[in-house]
Amino acid sequence: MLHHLVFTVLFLLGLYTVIYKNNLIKMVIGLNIMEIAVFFWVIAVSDTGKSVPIYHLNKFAASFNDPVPQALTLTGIIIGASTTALLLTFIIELNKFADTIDSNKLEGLNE
Amino acid sequence: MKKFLVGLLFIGLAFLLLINFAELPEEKLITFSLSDYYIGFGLEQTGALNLVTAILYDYRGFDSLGESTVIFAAVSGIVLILSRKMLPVSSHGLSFIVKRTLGILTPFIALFSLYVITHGHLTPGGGFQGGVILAAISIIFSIVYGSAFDYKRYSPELKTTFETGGALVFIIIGGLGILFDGFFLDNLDFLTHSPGTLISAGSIPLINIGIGFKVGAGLAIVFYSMIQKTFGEEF
Amino acid sequence: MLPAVTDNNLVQIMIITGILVTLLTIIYAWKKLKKNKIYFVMLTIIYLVSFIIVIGTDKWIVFLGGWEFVTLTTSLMFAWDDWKLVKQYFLIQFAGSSILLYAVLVIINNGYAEVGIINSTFLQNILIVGLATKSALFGFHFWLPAIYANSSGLVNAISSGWVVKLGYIILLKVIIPEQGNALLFYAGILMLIYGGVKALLEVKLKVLMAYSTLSQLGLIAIGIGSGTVYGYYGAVLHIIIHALTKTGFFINLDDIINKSGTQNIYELAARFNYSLFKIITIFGFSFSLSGVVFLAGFNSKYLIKNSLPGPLLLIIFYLGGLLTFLYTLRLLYWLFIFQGKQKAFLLRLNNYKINFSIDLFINIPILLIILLLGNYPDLLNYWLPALDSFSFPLGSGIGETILYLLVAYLILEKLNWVRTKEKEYLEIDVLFNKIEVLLNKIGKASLKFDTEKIVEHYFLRGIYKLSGKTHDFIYRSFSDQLSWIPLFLALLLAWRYLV
Amino acid sequence: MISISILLLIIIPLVVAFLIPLLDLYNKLLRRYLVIIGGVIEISISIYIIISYFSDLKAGKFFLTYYLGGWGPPFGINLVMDSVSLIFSSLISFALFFIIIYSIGFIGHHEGKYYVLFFLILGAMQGAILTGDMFNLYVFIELLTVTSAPLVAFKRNKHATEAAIKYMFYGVIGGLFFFVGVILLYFNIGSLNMAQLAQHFAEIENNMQLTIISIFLIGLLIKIGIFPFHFWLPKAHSACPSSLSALLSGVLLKVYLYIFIRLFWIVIGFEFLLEFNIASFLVYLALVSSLFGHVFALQASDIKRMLAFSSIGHIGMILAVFLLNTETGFYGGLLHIISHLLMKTGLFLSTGYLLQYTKSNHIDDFAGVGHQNKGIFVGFILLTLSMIGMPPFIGFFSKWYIIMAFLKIQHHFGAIVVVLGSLSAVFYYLRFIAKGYEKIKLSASDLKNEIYNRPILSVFYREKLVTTVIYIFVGMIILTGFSFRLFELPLQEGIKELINPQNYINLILGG
Repeated sequence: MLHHLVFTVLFLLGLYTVIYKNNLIKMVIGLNIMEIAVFFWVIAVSDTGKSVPIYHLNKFAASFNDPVPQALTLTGIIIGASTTALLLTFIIELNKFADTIDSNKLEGLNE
Repeated sequence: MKKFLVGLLFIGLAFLLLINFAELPEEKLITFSLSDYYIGFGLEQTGALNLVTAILYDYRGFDSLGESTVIFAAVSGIVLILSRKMLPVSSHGLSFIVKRTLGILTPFIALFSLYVITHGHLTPGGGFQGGVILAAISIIFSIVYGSAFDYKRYSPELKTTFETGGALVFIIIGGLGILFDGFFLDNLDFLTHSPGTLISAGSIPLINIGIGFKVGAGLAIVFYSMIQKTFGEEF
Repeated sequence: MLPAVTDNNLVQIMIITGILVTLLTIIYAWKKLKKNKIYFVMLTIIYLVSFIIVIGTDKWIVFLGGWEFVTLTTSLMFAWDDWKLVKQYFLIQFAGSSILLYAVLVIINNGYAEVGIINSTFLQNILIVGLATKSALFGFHFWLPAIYANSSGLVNAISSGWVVKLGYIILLKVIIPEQGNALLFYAGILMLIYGGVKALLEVKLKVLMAYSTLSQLGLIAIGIGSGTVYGYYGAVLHIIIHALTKTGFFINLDDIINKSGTQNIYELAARFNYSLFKIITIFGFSFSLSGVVFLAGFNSKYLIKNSLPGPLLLIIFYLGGLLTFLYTLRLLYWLFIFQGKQKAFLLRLNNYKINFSIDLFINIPILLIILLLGNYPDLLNYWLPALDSFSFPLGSGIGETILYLLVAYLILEKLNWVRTKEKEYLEIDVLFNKIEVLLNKIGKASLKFDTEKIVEHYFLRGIYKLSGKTHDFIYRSFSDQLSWIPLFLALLLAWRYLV
Repeated sequence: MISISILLLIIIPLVVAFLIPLLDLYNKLLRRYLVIIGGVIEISISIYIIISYFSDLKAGKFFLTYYLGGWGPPFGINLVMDSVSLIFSSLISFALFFIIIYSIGFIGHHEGKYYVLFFLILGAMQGAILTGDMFNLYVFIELLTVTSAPLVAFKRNKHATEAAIKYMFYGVIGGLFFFVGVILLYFNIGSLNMAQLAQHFAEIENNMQLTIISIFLIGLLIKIGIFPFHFWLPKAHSACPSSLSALLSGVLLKVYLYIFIRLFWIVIGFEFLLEFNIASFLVYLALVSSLFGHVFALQASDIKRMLAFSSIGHIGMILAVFLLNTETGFYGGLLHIISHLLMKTGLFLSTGYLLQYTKSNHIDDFAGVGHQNKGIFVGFILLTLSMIGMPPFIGFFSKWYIIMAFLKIQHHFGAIVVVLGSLSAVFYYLRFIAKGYEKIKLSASDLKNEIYNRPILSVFYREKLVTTVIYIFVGMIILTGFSFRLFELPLQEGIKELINPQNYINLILGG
C-alpha cells in the first residue's frame, strides 16, 4: 500500500509540475519525476522480499524476485533518458530563438 | 478559484489512483508465468548468472535492439538539431594538479567501465551501465582539460564510428544467429564455457561490448552537442 | 386498369430524350464558344455518359457516383462564364449531394438494396428531401434563379433542360404510380403557383425562365405525386416535352441576349427586326410551354389535369395554367409587340442576324417534335404503351385554349402588361441578408450583398469567424491544454462510479 | 508459418539507418543510392510476401510469425503478421518508398540525419505493426516518438522547435501511460505476449480491467490525437518539411490507429469496452473530435495547419466507425484508412511542392500558385476532390461505407458528422483552390522580394522526380477508386480476425 501511495504522490507531483509550471526546464523535471515514480513503483511492487535475481557462483538461491520488471524498468529508464536529452536539446534550441524558456511568454506553444 | 479547482482535481485524482492501483493482486494469474520460466531455466538456457541480463540480451534481445536504436535516434536527433560545428574553448582547463590526478585516474575509470561492460552477464551491470561510465571519461576530460582537448583527441568521426559500429555489431550478432541456429538474435553456441566464467553465456557479452561502446560514444556526442555554442546560423 | 410503364421502357425513352437534348446543346456550344470548345464538348460527353449511368443503373452506389459526376461536370461548365459561379454551384450541389447520400444510405439500410420501387412513404419522403436541392423542389429552389441570372444560356439549357429533371426521373422509378406521394404532390402545387407568380413579376429574362422552370417542375411533381396513372404518364410526357422546349427556349434567348447585351425585357422590347421563322419558333415554344392545343404541352397538361382528385385542386391547377399563359404572353408581348416610347424606328433598323445553324439544327427539329407529339401522341406508344388508350379531346382543348388566351389577355391589358421594377437583389440575397441581421454581431459592416459574393462573403463572415471563435475557445494556454490529461484521467478512473 | 521476411521488414530499415552515418564519413553522395536501395528492398519484401503467400490469403489462413532468438511465443518476443498487419505493413512500405524518392528532390540540408531518422521511423512503424509482444510494442512506440520529434524540429526555427517541444511533452506522457498499462497487465497476468494476455484478460477482476483500459486509453488517445488531446497535432504536422508532414499525418497516425485496434480488439477484447459502457462514450468522443477537426480546419489560414486539422477530422471518423464494432464498420474504417493514407500523403506532398513558390504557408501567399505550376495544382485539386468524397476517387467509396456503417445501426449522429465533415471540407479546400487561381500581378520589387525571401527549403532541382511522385499518388487514388474491390480479400480476412480474436490466440499459442 505504501508504495502505491508514494507512487501516487510522486506521479501527481510530476504531473502538476508539467502542467502548471512555466519554466520549460522545470516541466522536463516534472516529466522525469513522473517517470521515476513509475519506475520506483514497478520495482517496489515486484520486490516480494526475496533475493536479487542473480545466481551467485557457489550458492544457488532458492527464490528470486521477479527479474522481468527490472529488465523492463531498465529499458524504460534508458528510453526516459533519451527523451529527456532530446527535450533539453529542443529547449536549448528554443532559448536561442526566443531568448526565453518561460512557457507563458512563448505564444507559439499555445496554438 | 482556478487554484481551488486544480487542487480539488489533483486530490480527487490521487484518491482515485490510489483506489485503482491498490487493487493490484499479489499473485499473477498464470501459474507458470514469464518470471517463473526465466528463473527456472534462465541459467540453463542462456548461461548468464545475471537473470536481468539474460532477459535483456537473450530472451528479450529485440527489446534491447529497439532500446539501443532509441539512443541512436536520440543522438542523431540531437546532432541534427544542435549541429553548429563550432566548439567553444571553454577554458584551458583546471589546475595542473587536477589534470595530473585525472590523468592517473582515467585508466582506472576506463578499466572499471570495461569491467562493468564485460561482466554484464555475471554481476549487476552491462552494456548500458558501462557505456555511461565510458561517456563519463569524455565528459570529465572536457571539464578538466578544456573541451578542445577531448575534441581533438577523439574526433566526432571516431565517436560516430563507434556509435554506429556498436549498433551494427548488435545486428550482425543477431544475423549470425540466423546463420548458426536459424533465428535472429539466437544465443550463439560458441564462447560458451561453464556458467560463471567470463567467457560464457554465448553472445551476451559480445552484445554487451557493442552496446557499451555505442552508448559511451553516443552520450559523449550528446554532451558535446549540448555544450556547443552558437555562432550564427548556417543551413 | 391501364398498363404501367415498365422500368426498361422508361429508362430507354429518358435516355433517348437526354441524348437528344444534349446533342442540341453541343451543336449550340460548338457554334457559340470561341476558346476551348473541344474541352467543353469533352466535358459534355462525360456528362452525357454519367447521366445515362444515373438513369440506367439500379445500383445505388453507381447511381450516386454518376450523379456526383454530373454535378462535377456541370459545375465545370460554368467555368466558361465565371469561376466564381463554379464555386457557388458546386457548393450548393455538393450540399445537395451530401443530403442525397445520407438519404440513399438510409434507404439502403431499410432493405432497398437496388434502385426501384420503394414501398414506404416515409422513405420516399426522405429520398424526396434528399433530391430536393438538386431538383429545385420548393424551399430548396433558391439557387436556381441566382445561378441562372449570371450564367450563359448554354449551361442553363443543360441544367434547366435536363439536370434538374434527373431527380424526377428517379422519383418516377421509385414511387408507385397508383399510390403517389402527398409531400411531392403538395410541393408541386406550391411550386406551380409560386413559380408562376414569380415569373410573372420578373424583369430579367433568365430569371424569368428560371421561375418558369420551377413552375413546370411543379407540374411534373404534381403528376408523379398524384397517385394516378394519368398523372404518371403526364409527368413522363411533360419531362420529355419540357426538356426539349426549355432547351430550345434557352438557346434562342441566349442568342438574343448575346446580340443585345441586356437581359432586361423592357430594354429588349422590339429591339430587333426578327425573321418570321424566329418569331414562329419562340411563339411555338411559349405556347407549348403554356399548353396550347395542337402542341405537345397540351397533352401532358391534359393528362396531369385529369389526375387531380378534387374541384379545389382543379381550380388551383387552372390558376397555375393561367399563370403560365400570363407570363408567356407577357414575355412575348415585351419581346415582339411592344413598341411604346422607345425610338423604335432607329432601333428596329437593327436586323436580327439570322443564325442559320441554330434554326436548322435546333429550332426545326424541336418544333417538329412538338408538333408531331402534340397531334400524334401515340408516336411514343412503343415506350409508353398506355398512351393509346387515352383520348385527347381536341374540342374542349380548343375551347380551353381560347378561354385561357382571352382571360390572360384581358388581365394583362388591365395590368398594363405587368411593368415591374427590376429587383436589385435576388431573393437568395434577401434571405442571407436577414440571417446576417440576425447574426449581426458576427459581421461588423452592413455589407450589401452581391450575388457573386454570396458564398465567399457568407463563408468569410459567418463560418470562418464562428469556427475561429471555437478554435480560440478550445485553444487556451499550454497549461490549460495539458490540464485535459488529469481531467480525462480522473473521468476514466472514476468511470465505475459514474456509469 | 515461420518466415524470416517479416523480420527483414524491420531489420532492413534499421541497418540502412545505421549504415548512413558510416557511409557519410566516406562519401556523402553514395548516401542517396543506399537510401533508394533500402526503399526498394523494403517494398520488394512486401511484394514478395503478398505474392508468395497469396494462396494462403485466398484460403483465409494467412498467418506469418517469427520467433526472435528462437524462443517460442509465451516466453520470447515473436513477430506476427496477419491480414490486418499485411494491409498496414505493405501500405507503409509503399507510401514511404515514394516519400523517400520525393525527399531526394526536396530536402536540402542535413540530408544524412534526415534519412537516418526517416529509416528509423520506417523500422519502428513496421516493428510496432508486426510485433506480438506488449513491451516490445512500447519500445517501438517510444522509438517512433524519439525519431519523429527531431524531424518535427527539422526546420530549426522558433515555430518548429516549439512544435517539437509540444509534441514531445504529449508524446512522452502518452508513452508513460502506455508503459504503466503494460506493467499493470504484466503484474496481473504474468505475461507480455499479446496472445497470452488476450487469453487471460477476462480472468482479471473487473475493477482492475477497467483501470487497465483507462490507462491504455489515455496513452493511445494522446498518440492518436483525439479531441481533448489533439493540441500537439496541428502544430507538429505543420511545422515540419512537407515530406515529413506527409509521413506524420498520412502514415504515422494510421500506425497508432492500428495499435489501438490491435490492443482493444485482440489483446483486451472489445466486449470489455462494451461491458463498462466505454465504447459508446468513445464513439461520441471520436465523433466530436472529428467535428472539431473540421471546424478548426475552416478557420485555419495556414494551409498545412488546415490539412493537419482535417487529419484530426478523418482520424476521429475512422476511430468512431471502428468503435461501432460491426462488420460494415470495420470495412469502412479499413477502406478509409487506405484512402486517407493515399490522399493525405499525396496532398501534403503536392502542397509541399506548391509552397516552394510562396513566402509562407499563409493563405495570402498562396495566391496565384495555381498559375505557377498548373500540373501539380490540378493534382492538388484532384486530391482534394477525393478528400471531400467525389467519385470516382477512392474517397467517395470509403465515405460511402462509413456512412453506411453508421446508418446500419441507426447511429444518425455519426452519419451526420461524416456528411457535415465532407461538406465543410468543400468550404476549406475551395478557399485555397480559389486563392490558388487568383491572378496576381507582381511588381519588380515584389518579385525580387519574393525570390529572396523564399524559405530555406526551396529546392527546385529534381522537379520531375517530385512531380512524378505526386502523380503516382493521384493515379493511385483514381486507380483504387475504380477498383477498390481489389482490397476486398485482405479486408474481409482482416474483418474476420477482428471479429474473432480467438483465432489469433490459437494460431500463436496453439501452433
